[in-house]
Amino acid sequence: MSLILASINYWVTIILMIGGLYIVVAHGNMVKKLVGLSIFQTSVYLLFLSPGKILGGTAPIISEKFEVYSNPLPHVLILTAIVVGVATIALGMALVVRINEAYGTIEDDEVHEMEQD
Amino acid sequence: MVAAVIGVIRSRNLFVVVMLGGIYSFLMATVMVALDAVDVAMTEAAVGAGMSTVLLLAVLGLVKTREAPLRHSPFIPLLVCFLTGAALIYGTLSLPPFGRQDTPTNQHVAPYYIKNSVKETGSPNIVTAVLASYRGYDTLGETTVIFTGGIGVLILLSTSRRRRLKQSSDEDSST
Amino acid sequence: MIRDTIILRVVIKLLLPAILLFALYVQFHGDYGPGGGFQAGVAAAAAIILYGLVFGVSAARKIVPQKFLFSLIPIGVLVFSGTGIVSWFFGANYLDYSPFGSDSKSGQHLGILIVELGVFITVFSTMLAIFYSFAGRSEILSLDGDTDK
Amino acid sequence: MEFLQEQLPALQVVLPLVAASLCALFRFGYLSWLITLSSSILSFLVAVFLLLRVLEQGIISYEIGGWSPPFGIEYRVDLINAFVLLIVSGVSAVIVPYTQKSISARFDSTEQSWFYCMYLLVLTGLLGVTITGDAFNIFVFLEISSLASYAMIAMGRDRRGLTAAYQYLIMGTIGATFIVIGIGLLWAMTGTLNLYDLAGRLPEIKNTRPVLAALAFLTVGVSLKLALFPLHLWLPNAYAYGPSVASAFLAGTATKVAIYLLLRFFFTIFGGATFFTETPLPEILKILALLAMFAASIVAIFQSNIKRMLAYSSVAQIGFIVLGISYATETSLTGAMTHMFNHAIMKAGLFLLLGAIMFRLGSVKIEALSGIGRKMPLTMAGFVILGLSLIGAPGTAGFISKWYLGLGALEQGEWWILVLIVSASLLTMIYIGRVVEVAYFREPTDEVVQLKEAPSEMLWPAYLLIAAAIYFGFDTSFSADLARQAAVLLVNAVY
Repeated sequence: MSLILASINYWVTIILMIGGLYIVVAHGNMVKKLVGLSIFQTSVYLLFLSPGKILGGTAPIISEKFEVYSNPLPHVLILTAIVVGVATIALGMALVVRINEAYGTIEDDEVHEMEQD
Repeated sequence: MVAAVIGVIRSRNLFVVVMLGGIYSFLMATVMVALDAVDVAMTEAAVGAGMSTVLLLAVLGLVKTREAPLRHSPFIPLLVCFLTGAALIYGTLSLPPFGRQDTPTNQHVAPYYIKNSVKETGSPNIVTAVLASYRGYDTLGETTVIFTGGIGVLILLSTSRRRRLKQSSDEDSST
Repeated sequence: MIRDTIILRVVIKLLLPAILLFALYVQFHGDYGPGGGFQAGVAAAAAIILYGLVFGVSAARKIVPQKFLFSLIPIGVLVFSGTGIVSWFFGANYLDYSPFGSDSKSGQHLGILIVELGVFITVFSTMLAIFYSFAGRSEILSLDGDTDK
Repeated sequence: MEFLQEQLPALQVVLPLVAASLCALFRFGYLSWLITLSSSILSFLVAVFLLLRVLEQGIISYEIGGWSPPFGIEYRVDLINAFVLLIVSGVSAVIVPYTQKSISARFDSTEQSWFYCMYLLVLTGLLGVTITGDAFNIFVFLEISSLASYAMIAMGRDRRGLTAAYQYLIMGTIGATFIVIGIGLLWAMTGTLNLYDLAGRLPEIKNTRPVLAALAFLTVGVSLKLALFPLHLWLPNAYAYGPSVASAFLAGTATKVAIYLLLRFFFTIFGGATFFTETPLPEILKILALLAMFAASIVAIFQSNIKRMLAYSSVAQIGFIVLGISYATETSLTGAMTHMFNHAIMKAGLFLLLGAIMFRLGSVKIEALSGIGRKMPLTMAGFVILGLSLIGAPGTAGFISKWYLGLGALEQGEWWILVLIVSASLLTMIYIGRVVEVAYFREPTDEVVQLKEAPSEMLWPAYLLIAAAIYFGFDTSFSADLARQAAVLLVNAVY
C-alpha cells in the first residue's frame, strides 16, 4: 500500500496515458482519435513535471523570499512539447476536414471500405 | 481527470468529447500549478483548454458529430494498452521518490540554472532564461514546429479551395 | 456569425484592448513573471479570434489581412534564426547573445527579448491563420451549398 | 574562413531553415525553387566539408549559444552522423532539380512555394535530428520533419493521400510520444539530456528498471518512425499516394535517419555492444527483421500499384538493415550502414523514375505500363538497373551491402541466415521481374503508344543516382570503408 501511495503521481499518469492511448488505438472516429492523442500527450507532461517538483519548493522565479525552487528544466521541455502537440493536433484537424470533404465521413472503417473499391 | 478521460472513452457525442477534453486540459493546468510549473500551466490553459477546444469545435461545425459504434472487437487495442501500461508500471515503480531534493534530476544540471541564470542572463524567471538562452535552440525548433504546422494547415485548407472550384467547373474531372 | 446582440458587441469591443494589453504585459514581463512570447502570442490571437467570432471572419480579416498574416508566419522564424546569424557577425557561436550588449548579461537580456518577439510573431500569426482557414472553410462550404441548389 | 569552418555544424541546419522561411515569405513558385535548389546544394557541400573535417581531426563538438553541455545544447559530429548527413543532404540535392517539372505542372505559385517550404523543413528536421547531441532536441526536430512530411503527403493527387497522411500522423505522433517517454525516464534517472553525458552516466544504473523501460520505449518509438515490421502500416499508403517527389525524398532520407537514431540509442547511449546485447532485444529485432524481409516482399509481389510495391519493398529492405543491427558486430554493422547508404540511392532513384512515368502516363498501375519499355526506353532501362541493384546483383551497389550482411551472419556461424538473405533477394527478383515483363514483353496499349520519353530535367537526376548505384558497386572505398570505420566506432561505443 505504501508503495502505491509513494508514487501516486505516477499511477495517475499511467492511468491517464493508457486511457488516451486506448482512445487512439481502439476508436474509429477521427476527431475522437485526435482528442485521445492529445490526452495521451498531455499525460506524458506529468511524467516530466513530477520528478522536478520539490516539496516545500516554489515556482522557479528567483526572488529574495524563497530558498528552494522546483526544477525549471522540465517546465521548459514541456512548454516545447505542448507547442509541438498543438501543432500536430491542428494539422490533424485540417486533415480531418479535408477527409470529410473527400469521403463524406470521418469514420475510419467507412473510409477504409470506400478505399477498397 | 480520470473521470474526464473515462467520459471521453464512453461518450459518442463528439461535442461532449471535445468539452470533456477541454475540462481535462483545464484540470491538468491546475495540477501543473500544484507542481510549481506556472509557465506551463498558463500555456496549457491557453492552448489545451482554449485554442484546441475552439479549433475542435470549429471542426465539429464541419463534420458529423456522432461517433459510429465500434465495429471491431477491442481486443488488440486492449492488448497494446496493456503492454504499454505494464512497461510503464515496470519502468516508473523504481523511479526516485516524489518531491525530494536529492534525486538525480534535481542534483544534476538544474541547480546550475537556478544558481547562475540571474547572474548570466539577468532574467529572474529561470524558465524564461533556460527557454530563450540556455536551450534557446529548442525554442527555435519549437517556433519552427509552429511554423510547419501553420503552413501545413494553410496548404490543406486554404489552397485546395481553388482547385476544388476548378474541379467543379471541369465536367470531366471525375478522377 | 453569432446573433446580433448589442451587449456582446460592446463587451467584446471593451475586452479587445484589455486582452491585447494583457498580451503585451505577458510578452515583456516574461523575464520577471510567468509568461513569454508564446503565451502572449496565443493571448493576442485569442483577442482577434473573439472579435472574429462575434463580428464575422471577414471583419477580423479587415483588422489583420490574410496576405499579411501569411507573410508574418515566416517573419517570426526569420527574426529568431536571424538573431543567431547576427551572433555570427559578432564572431560568436550560433544564438550566443552575449556580444549584443556592453557586457554579456545585458547582451543576453536583449537577445532574450528579441527572440521572444520572434516567437510572439510566429505564434500569433499562425494561430490566427489557422483560425482563418478553419472558419473560412465553413464559409466556403456554405457558399458551395447555395450554388448547388 | 577558419571561423566559417567552425560554424559549419550550425550552418548545416540553419541554411535550409532560413531558406524555408524565405520560400514562405516570398511565395513565388520559381523563386522558391531556386532558393530550395541553392540551399540544398550548399547544405550538401557543408556536409561534405564536415565529413572531411571529421576524417581529419576527429569528433567536432559545437556549443549552440556558447553554453557548454550539458547545460546548453550541443551539436556533435562524428563519423557516424557525418555519413548520415551526407546521405540525407545528397539525396535532397539530387531530387530538387527534378521537382520543378512535376510540381509546377500541378500547383499554383503559392502552393509551389509552400511545397518547397515543407520540403526544406523536412530536410531541416532530418539534418537537425542527425547532428544534434541532445535527446530532447532530437524530439523537436523529429517533429519538424514529421509534420512537414504529413503535409507533403497530403498534397498527393489521390484523395487516399489524405487518409495516408492522417494515419501517418497518428502513428508518427504515438511514436514521437513513446520517444518522449523514453527520454523522460532516462532524464528522471540521470538529470541530463545530453546524449554523451547520458552515455557516461548510464553504466552505473544500467540494470535498473526505468532504464530498461526507457530502452523499450525508445525502441518502439523509433521503430514506429522507421516502419519496422509490424509497425509499418502507415508506410505503404504514405509512399504510394503522396507526390512522387515526396515519396522519393522520404524513402531516401526519413527512414535512414530513423535507423541512425536506432544506432545512436543502442550503441552510444546504451553502452555499446555490451549493454545492448545483454538484453533480449537483438533476438527480438532479428526475428522482426526476418519477418519484415519475407512478409513485406511477398506482399510486394501481389501489388498492382508499382509505387505501393516499392513501398513494401522499402519495408523489406529496412528488415535487411535491422538484421545487420541485430548482430551488433563490426561486419554486420558495416553491412547495415552500407545498405542504408545504397538503399537511399536506389529507392530515391526508383521513385524518381516512377514519378517520370506518372508525369507522362498519369498512372503507375502495373497493367497500364505494358510495352512502355519501347516508348520510354531510358526511363525503363534505369528502372531495370536500379531493380538489379535492389535485388543485389553483382556489379551493383546492392550486392556489396548484402555481401557484408551475409558475411556478418556467417561470422556468427549462422549460415541459414545467409540462405534466408538470398531467398529474400529472390523474392525481390520476382516483383522487379513482373514490372520488367510487362514493360518489355507486352504489346503497348493505345495510351502507351502516344507517350514520349520523360523530360530530361527528370531523367538526369535519376541517372545521377543510377550512376552512383553502379559506381558504388565497383568502388567500395567510399561507402563500405567509411561504413566500416563508423561501425568500429559503434561497436566500441566511442563517443
